[in-house]
Amino acid sequence: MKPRIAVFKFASCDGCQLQFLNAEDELLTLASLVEFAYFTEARSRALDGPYDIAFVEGSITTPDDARRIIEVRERTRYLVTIGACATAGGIQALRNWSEVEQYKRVVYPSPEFISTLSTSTPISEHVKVDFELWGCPIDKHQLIDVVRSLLSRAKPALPGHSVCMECKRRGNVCVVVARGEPCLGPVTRTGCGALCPAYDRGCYGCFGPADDANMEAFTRLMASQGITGMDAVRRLRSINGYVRPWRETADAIAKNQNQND
Amino acid sequence: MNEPLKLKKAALQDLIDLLRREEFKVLGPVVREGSVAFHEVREVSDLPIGMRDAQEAGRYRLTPGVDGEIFGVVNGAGSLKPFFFAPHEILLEVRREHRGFKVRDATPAAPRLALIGVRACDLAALAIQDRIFLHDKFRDAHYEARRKDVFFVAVNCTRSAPTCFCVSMKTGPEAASGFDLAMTEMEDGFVVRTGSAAGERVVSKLQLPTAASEDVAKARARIDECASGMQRQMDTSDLPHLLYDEVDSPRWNDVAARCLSCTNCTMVCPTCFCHSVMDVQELDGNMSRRVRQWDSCFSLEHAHIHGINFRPRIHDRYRQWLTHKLASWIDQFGTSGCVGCGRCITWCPVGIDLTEEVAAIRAQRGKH
Amino acid sequence: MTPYTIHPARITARRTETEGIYTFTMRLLDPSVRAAYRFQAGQFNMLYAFGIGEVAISIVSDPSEPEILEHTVRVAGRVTGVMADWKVGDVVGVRGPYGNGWPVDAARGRDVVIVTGGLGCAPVVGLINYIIRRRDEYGELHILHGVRTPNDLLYREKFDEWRRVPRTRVYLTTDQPDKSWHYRIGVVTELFDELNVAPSAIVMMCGPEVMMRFAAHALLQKGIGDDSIHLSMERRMECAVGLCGHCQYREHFVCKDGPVFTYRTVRRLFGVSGI
Amino acid sequence: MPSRRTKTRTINVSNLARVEGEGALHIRLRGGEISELKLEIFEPPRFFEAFLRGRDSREAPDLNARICGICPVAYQMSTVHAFERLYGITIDPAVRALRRLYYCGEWIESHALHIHMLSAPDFMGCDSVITLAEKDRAAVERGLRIKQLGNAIVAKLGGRSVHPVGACIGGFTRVPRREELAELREALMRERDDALECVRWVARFDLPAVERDIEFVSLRHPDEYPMNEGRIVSSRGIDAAQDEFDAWFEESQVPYSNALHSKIKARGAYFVGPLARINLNFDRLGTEVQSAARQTQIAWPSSNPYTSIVARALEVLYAIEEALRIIDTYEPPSAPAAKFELRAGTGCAITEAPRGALYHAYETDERGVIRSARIVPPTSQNQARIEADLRELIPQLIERSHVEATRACEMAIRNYDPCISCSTHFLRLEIER
Ligand SMILES: Cc1cc2nc3c(=O)[nH]c(=O)nc-3n(C[C@H](O)[C@H](O)[C@H](O)COP(=O)(O)OP(=O)(O)OC[C@H]3O[C@@H](n4cnc5c(N)ncnc54)[C@H](O)[C@@H]3O)c2cc1C
Ligand code: SF4
Ligand code: SF4
Ligand code: SF4
Repeated sequence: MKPRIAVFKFASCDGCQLQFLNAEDELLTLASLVEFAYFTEARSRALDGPYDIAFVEGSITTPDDARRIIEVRERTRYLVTIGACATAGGIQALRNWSEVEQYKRVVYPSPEFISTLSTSTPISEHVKVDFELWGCPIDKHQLIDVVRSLLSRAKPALPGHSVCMECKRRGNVCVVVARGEPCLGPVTRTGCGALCPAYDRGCYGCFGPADDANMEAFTRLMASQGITGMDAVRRLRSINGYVRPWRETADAIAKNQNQND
Repeated sequence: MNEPLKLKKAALQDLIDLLRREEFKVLGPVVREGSVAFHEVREVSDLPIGMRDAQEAGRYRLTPGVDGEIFGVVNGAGSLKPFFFAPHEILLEVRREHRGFKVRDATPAAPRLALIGVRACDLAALAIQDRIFLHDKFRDAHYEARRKDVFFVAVNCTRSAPTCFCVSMKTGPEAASGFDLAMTEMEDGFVVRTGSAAGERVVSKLQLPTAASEDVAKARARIDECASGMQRQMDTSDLPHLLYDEVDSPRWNDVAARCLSCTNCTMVCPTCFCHSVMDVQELDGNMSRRVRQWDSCFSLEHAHIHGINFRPRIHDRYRQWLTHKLASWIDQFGTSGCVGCGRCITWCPVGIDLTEEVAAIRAQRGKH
Repeated sequence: MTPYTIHPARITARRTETEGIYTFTMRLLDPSVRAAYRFQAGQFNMLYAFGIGEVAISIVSDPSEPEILEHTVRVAGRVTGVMADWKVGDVVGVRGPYGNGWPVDAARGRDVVIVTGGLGCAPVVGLINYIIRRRDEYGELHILHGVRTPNDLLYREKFDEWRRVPRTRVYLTTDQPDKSWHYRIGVVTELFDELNVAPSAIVMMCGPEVMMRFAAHALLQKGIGDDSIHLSMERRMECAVGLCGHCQYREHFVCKDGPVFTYRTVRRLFGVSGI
Repeated sequence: MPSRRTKTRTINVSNLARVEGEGALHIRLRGGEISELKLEIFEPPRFFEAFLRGRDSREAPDLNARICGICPVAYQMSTVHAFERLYGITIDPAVRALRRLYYCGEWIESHALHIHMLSAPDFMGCDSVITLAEKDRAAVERGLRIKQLGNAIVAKLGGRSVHPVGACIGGFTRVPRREELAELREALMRERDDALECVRWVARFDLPAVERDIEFVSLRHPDEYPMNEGRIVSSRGIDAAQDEFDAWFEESQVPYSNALHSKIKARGAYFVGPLARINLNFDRLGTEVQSAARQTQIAWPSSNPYTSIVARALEVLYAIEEALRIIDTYEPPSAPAAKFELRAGTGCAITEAPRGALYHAYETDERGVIRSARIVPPTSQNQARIEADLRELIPQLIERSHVEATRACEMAIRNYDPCISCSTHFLRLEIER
């Protein structure tokens, strides 16, 4: 029997699950190898499980979703988070530093009808996650590699070093050194193919923190480029801002800033 | 033979044309993204004429230079390394067949390269990579295929960047070997020497005149001046022992606090050779490629084995890098792993400078 | 042909040693590659699982019959995890042999001490078998093995079998005994109290570096020279031909200068963390 | 509560499939009357308009892209144009052309996705593109090729197709060399034929023949088919500048739900998207596309919402032709992006997202930090219209089986290609009283 794959969505933009459909060259092959048992963006029929692999997109922001992810976990053999929302809480985790009630008032005239949690949290804060795919959005090739590995009954190989290595392999010139651009590359996880420097700009961290990022040294590098205080906080508190060690570094800078004010 | 010749500036185009006619792909320093790297050159005007580079630890800028000077930019982020040791390449293709599989070597498409504007340190670095990939127990067929039949036009340095220290490493500023032609730039042209039969053939086709003795003397003086004026130095005396003995130097912690472990220094270094080997399958599971790509001892995965990481701290990884470069490389390959090009200094985003680190380790030797 | 070229081999037998440890016998498919293939005790091959990757695995079969390749694999991670599914008849990849092997020639006529620790150290299995098959050519054989818990003792029957071989002694110990344990208790170095060997003995070790460091100390105390103590080192390996750089141990490449080193060679490095 | 006297029926579509984002539809009928209509949006709010406050305006193009993974270019384009007005930036004509190209890429990608993967299975009686491929592999492969081209165009300018990184206020971070753009030419030529074939294919679908009384709204530009610029026009006479959006449109709460619906003041529901654009800009399509449109046997302007799928296919063809034109006349700009000074001010912009007009409005302080942000996505504008369509459709479904009724409702919703992820504004609809 073909392995049964499910794709679930929580709070997200759909961009990560879209990468399945963006794999134009592989899509029909994929469909011949697996059964999409649940993938509402692509298929009307929805089966209840159990699933061999569940790809989970999106973060947990409502009480319902906090319950739903537990059900998903129970019906799933391998649970793989796809993207910054599911893996790190996503851009919507910016609410975690604010009053969500105030956020509701900003957006909705009748905030009392909004049912939402005060935080946006990654899936791993709710259930056990087997593999994490970083990125906002995830990289299509990494996604295909993970599917292929799991079909071959092998653990996926997901590197955790910084963007810089891929950047130089690609023949980019370092934007920090040659142009003084701020760049999160040295502390950001590889996976995107070093896109931003190839497009003449600094990395803004959409693949989350690299393993063993030296945040103290990086904070000093930012400061040497004139990025201090809330400017530095904003750089770290973005798409993957809720994940350590970026969260801790930004919180520490923010705290310092408040004390100085 | 080997008498210095003169190539007028205007005739540099003839050299390029001749090489192109002989079916070389001619590469030279070309401005890209705020730096120079070796790219295809068809016209002399593709070269960074009238430009110079301003380099310091952690900073690189191209600046207006001297009018008409063709090789005013000393070097950029791109070394020769990617042309022979590719950043990313397919080594094998393995295809499923019946109950087994069939393996095919993927031979690289290697264009015939002519490289102009190559510096002494670049050639020295290439000789080191040759030592690693060609003269060891195992020869690397892909490197070998790319390395064959390359034509090198070296340029002797008459100006150094503040990050250069080739004099300390005895690799420059004058190209000693490994070139077909070596040129020294003057206001009106180049003093040219040949370094190989292929170089001889080329100059005879160009019918270059003999250089005037004043020109030859002036060229010599320029190179000497460059050497004596070099701003950076590294004391290499007793080098393997210094680093071997100072395995516990407090400086390792000091530099580890500054180092981002980003791998930039190893990526731009013209001699670093570490690479990872991966097998990447197509989705249908019938075909797999063995891929190799540049790796670095600064990545956490580099020293990871199942259940243990031998170099978990940045302290360990920086020490590995510096010790390998300057010390254990000598035991392994009979030569230092550093040619003094200064790239790792310039292109380190936080400006860590190995000459300074070595000096500090030396200064604290045995005192802790 | 690049040094990375893989040679297909067919699995002819599979044996489960214990949960998670399997021994595969295999035969190279290409007759000319097979005919040219020679190895020494202690050398290793890079074994390839289609599409997944390659890992270093010691050859445990007998060098005098180079057409038969036997490998004992312990399931650890991505690649070895897939190897657990290998069946008789499957075609897998082999390249090698690599590394320097055990000093079986230098050991001839001498007492041999074999020290291992941790989870079943496959490389020494081949070595012990090698000596036992040529029992007359060697002196006393002492096999010392330390495990953390009795469950980690993976080849209980093998040790019992070796115990019965003439002029062979087996010493077992554990840190955390249970009721089933009727050997010694304590770390492996404590076994050296019992060990009675001539200073001319040759030692071969394989296991965690801390264990080997303490063992080497104890053996030096017994007057064994630091160049008579041989240790098998482990470092990450991706090419096995000294090019990829991962297996560096300061100036050594474990793949081509090792994996077996004398204690004299690595003495200064042993015990420095982060090398 | 079901009544004993009258026949009660409920139609529950617990998961709206093949729309972007997650939603459900709940309808209760009593007799022939709708007693309940609940378009439930699971999509939890993500509060973009709230967290944008306090961010640097230069971050906004990257942050806003994350509103929607299917049309990030649209969010970037409305963002940059709004801030360019705010900062008084003039855009180099070459950059302007590249932005059109960028949008062409997204239209091609998004429309191809919708036509082949979301919508066509309905008409072919399949549950997904995967089963559709078993029936008509050639059509699916053609769709994938077209889609791939769209992605390639976006990636050429922005590095990747989802959340591309190249767009910034003032232009692009990097612009392609001529020869880099020319690399797209071959694929564009090939896909032009595919797009034409696709138009013929969808025109043969058995589209329900309905006529609806609809007010269509889109941008209109003096001499181009609208994308990034133009005035707001409607089929009932609106002709307004972009900054008059608030004078004509309002977001309100409808009595039976808590959702914000955008409506034309004093008139109500309206329709944005490809069908609105074609209806209002047929004369700007160029002769090739016009003739393809005429061959479909549909009378343009069309008041049948089901012809949206044909409008989409025609826009794919248009975007391919437009992309070819831009590539062939491209000269790189002198700088990838215009320089500008940050300042305090307000600015708004509407651009034509694949799904229709997308309105953004911002206010900044003197350091260029965002003080307020307002985003009105096309789906939110179409929502009242979707519900109006459902109200007209449902009485005809009473005698149909559940499966058929569900399918009919989903098809009606899919006409609008709703992108529920763009839920800057969506609420859960609750109808129980
Ligand atoms: C000389 C030598 C001989 C060996 N002999 C045997 C043997 O006979 N039987 C046996 O079971 N194991 C042996 N090993 C260990 C074996 O190579 C590892 O268990 C194996 O590489 C783990 O790979 P993995 O992909 O399953 O693990 P993962 O943890 O997923 O490792 C990923 C990658 O890291 C590298 N790696 C991880 N662990 C090691 C390691 N210990 N040594 C080298 N590279 C590693 C490999 O490239 C591997 O593919 C030997 C190792 C060496 C160096
Ligand atoms: S170590 Fe630094 S200075 Fe030495 S060769 Fe490498 S990059 Fe150049
Ligand atoms: S070990 Fe480090 S310093 Fe040595 S070659 Fe490899 S990357 Fe370079
Ligand atoms: S020395 Fe500099 S370039 Fe090298 S890893 Fe450390 S921070 Fe990066």
